[in-house]
Amino acid sequence: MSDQLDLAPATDLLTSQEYFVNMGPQHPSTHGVLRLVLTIDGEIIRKVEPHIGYIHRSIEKMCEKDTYRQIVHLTDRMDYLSCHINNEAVCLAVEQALQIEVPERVKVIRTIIDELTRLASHQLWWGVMGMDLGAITSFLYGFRDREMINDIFEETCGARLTMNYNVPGGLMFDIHPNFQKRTKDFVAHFKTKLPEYDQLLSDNPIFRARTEGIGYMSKEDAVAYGVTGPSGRASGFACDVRKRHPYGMYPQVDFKEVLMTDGDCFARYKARILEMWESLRIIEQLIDNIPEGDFQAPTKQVIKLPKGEFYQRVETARGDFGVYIISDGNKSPYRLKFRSPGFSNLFVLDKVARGSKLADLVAIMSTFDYVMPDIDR
Amino acid sequence: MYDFTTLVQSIGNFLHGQFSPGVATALEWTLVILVYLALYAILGLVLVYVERRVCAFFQLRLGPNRVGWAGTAQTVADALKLLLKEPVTVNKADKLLYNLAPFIITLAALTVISLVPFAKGLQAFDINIGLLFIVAVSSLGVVGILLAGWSSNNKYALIGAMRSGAQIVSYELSVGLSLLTMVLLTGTLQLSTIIETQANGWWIFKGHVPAIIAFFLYLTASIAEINRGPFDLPEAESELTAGFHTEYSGLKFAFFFLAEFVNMFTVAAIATTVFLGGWMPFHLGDWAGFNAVMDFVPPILWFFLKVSAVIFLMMWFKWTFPRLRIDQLLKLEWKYLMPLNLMNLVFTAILVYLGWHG
Amino acid sequence: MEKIIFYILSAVILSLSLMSVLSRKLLRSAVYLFGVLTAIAGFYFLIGYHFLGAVQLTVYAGGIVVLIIFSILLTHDIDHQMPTPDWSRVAVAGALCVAGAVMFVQLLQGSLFSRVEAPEQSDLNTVGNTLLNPGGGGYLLPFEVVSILLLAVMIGAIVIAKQRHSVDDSSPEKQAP
Amino acid sequence: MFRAIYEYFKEILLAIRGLINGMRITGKYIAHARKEIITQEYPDNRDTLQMFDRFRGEVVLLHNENNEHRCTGCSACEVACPNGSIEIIWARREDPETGKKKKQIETFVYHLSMCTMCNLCILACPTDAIKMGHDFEHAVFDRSQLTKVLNRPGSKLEKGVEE
Repeated sequence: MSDQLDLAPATDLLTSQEYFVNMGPQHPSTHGVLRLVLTIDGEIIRKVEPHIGYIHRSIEKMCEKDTYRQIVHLTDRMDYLSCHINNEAVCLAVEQALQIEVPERVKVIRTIIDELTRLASHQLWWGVMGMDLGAITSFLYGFRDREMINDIFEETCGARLTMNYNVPGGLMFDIHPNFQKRTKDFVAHFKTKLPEYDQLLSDNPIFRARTEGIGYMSKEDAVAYGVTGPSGRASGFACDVRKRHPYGMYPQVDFKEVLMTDGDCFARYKARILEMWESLRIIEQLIDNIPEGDFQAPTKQVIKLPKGEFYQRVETARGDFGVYIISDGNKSPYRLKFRSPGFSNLFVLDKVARGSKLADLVAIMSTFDYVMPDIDR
Repeated sequence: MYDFTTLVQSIGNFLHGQFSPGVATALEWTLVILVYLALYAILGLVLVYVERRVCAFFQLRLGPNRVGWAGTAQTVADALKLLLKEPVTVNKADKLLYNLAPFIITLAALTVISLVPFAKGLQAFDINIGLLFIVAVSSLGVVGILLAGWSSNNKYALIGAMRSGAQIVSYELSVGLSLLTMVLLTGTLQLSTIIETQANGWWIFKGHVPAIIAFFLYLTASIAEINRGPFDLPEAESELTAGFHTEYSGLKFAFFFLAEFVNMFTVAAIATTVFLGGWMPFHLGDWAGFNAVMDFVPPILWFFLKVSAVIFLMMWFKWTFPRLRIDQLLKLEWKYLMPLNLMNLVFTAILVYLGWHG
Repeated sequence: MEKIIFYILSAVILSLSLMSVLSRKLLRSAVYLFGVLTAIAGFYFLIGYHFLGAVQLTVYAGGIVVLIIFSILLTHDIDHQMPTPDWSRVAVAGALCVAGAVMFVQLLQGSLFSRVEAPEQSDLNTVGNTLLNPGGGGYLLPFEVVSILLLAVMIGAIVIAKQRHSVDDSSPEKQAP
Repeated sequence: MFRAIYEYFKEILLAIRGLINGMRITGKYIAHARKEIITQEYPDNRDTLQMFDRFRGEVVLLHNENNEHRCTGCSACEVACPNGSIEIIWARREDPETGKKKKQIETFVYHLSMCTMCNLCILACPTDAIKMGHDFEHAVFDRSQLTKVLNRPGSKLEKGVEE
């Protein structure tokens, strides 16, 4: 940690050839309104200081005045690419507090949509990753496949991005009759397209040169900074909440926790690609076996949590997402804290990016897959 | 075979008949300048449209398809928009250099197309060192880029300019060497003569393996020299927003934009001239009937067909590959392109010495 | 016609070289120099020495000036304007210049210029044959000497660059996992 | 020595193979460009554009052909809304038929600018008076136009809703 506190006097900077560059808040590759103050020597990055807060909307504070039903839709607006998983975190926390046992059907549907969300998020990430490295075509290919998932979401949940499909105790509506067919179609389609992803980018020598050995993060760093999700697992940090603290249908389905040891950009890239295969496997196992039953457990109209503290973790597309609720027995939480994966993943950037080139920073940021609203909340 | 020499000469004779020699020469020059300026603008507009359309099809999109027939007037509309835009100048920018930079780039691009032989006799400036002159003039554009980057008073622009400087200075070598390989085969630097030597077959066919290698080396190096993807580091949008022309707007930006696309045309045109037989039609051995049909297609069409093919190849490269990093770019040049080029050159020299060429 | 171009080019060269010397901004000087060298290339084209013109453009305008500009961009404080020199210095320099000019004009008037009607076309074959001719009138020896010199310079540059690299590069490379 | 040279050329050839691999993908798509195009020509296909049933575009108050709605003014949606985008102004007015004073809505104000389309109001409505409309073209020139009154002028409560 000592090298984080860079207390070098300002004169030191003036004598060497270092200069500052403000990357952001408006910049094509900061994926939102992130501002990075870079100290650069030529093109070599000496220091990265992330400045956040440009889209802070005080969601946690807003939660304190909302009822538990209303809180759910706010989490859509955090990590909008894994909104369903975020929703589920709040719902699971409430269900855990109220000790509601949700029907099996709800669990299965939630898990399927979780994995679809993860796929959609990774598809968008894949497209954007290519675009950040200059292969703009991959962006459109990623979006083409994501569009199918979005159609599934729109038909079943009523929205493409901010779905708000979960409610405490179950789901908002039952799945649409077309849901299973569409999902199966998508899985079949995407199984043919995912190898193309590899063919277009992973096999490309330029892409390999841009990612292999770039932005190395050790397992120790990943643990120390709390880097979770595919980024952490690419460094060998076994942190998959679906395996460590299972929820939903995950204990029952067979899937592998993707673990890599390289810890460089390519490992993070590959981890996500492999995770997409795993997600497809999970969906395939569940989609034919959606049990009949209710789509909601009976809940009171006004939900009041018992006094106490409740914590629920889920695995979003970016990593370990936690909801921590302190309840004083009222219909809104006394305090609510979100542990968002993007926040920890962002602040390891300085450690990882030092000494690499300016162009590498873009690749590194891309492989950490930042979603700014998740970080700012 | 169509020949434009007589047409061009008759225009010249007509002018000289009507006016005194000095005025006639001046008129001739003005005519040539106007034609080339128009060509420059039209080439730019057409290429921008083609690029957008082709890139859209690569990306499963439609591309511009509203303004005019199938969107053909889209670039005209865009050009008008750029003309009407307010020319924003950065505070503390070095005004003189800031305004000079687009002109240097345009001048370099414009000078190079004056050497391109579009068809027999349709060439403005046919000097005996044509290829050398092209290499010389195309190296001037970098000054414009460097000045633009520096005078914008913007760090991104400066980084872009620095990248561009390193890139162009090193890739010039490969461009020159790969063209030199072909000069060994053709035995001349004059563009019109180079085409004449290909009357019995294009160099890429009759030049054996070295010509093919040289073709791809030339294509790679020259794409890098004109800052086009995947070598578009000076304007890498994901890193440097827009690189050296970050601070340019309106007409001045349009100059950079046009020059970029016209450079693309020039590269394709030179590749066509040197490797693909220029305006020579495609002949297949002794098939007289087939050859006659090929001869029927006007040479200027042949030229533009070949150029479009090369441009399409360049677009295919750009819309498939990720961008390189600056050190990888230089490594590519010094570790791969240069040694390969030198090997190829020696190989070709042996070939020529043994008399196995053409 | 050629006369007009000649005078235009001369005026451009004269004024730009003056501006290049007198400008107090470093980069502008380099740009004016670029103009001067390009205009000189124009002269060569005017008298039909195409090869020389192209070489002038590649080597001087496209090569050396680009390198100069490039290295100026690498230096610190390029915004920095050079200080205005003292009047005494300006006076001395001016006097020296005038003296030099007078001497130059004197010499010019004293020398006998033979007028060439039509300059012979410098064909590339002639250039090549002359340059690489080992026999009489050829320049093979100087050519080779120059190449050895350039090789030595290149090796020296690489050695210097390498040394600095090993000392300066403290950037953390990929550590072993 | 020879090994290094072999490696050098192998590297080049492998790189070229990787590049061609990528170009085969894009080449495949441009060859079938007409079939594979995924974008829609949006304003042109407005007539044929069919939104999914559950698509949430805006809140609408349903009216039948007699200009009657089913909103009793119970304000359940107003309470359920997390953003305060629904305001119901109601009054007790005399029913012309029975002569009894009854709660009736005067205006059902809907602030589209604040709405996050979370669907909670629709879930909360006991009489199914409101639902999510499919209109998604919400752009207007003035922010005030985003505040809408959902009940039509002169509309009244449908009979039999309150029982």
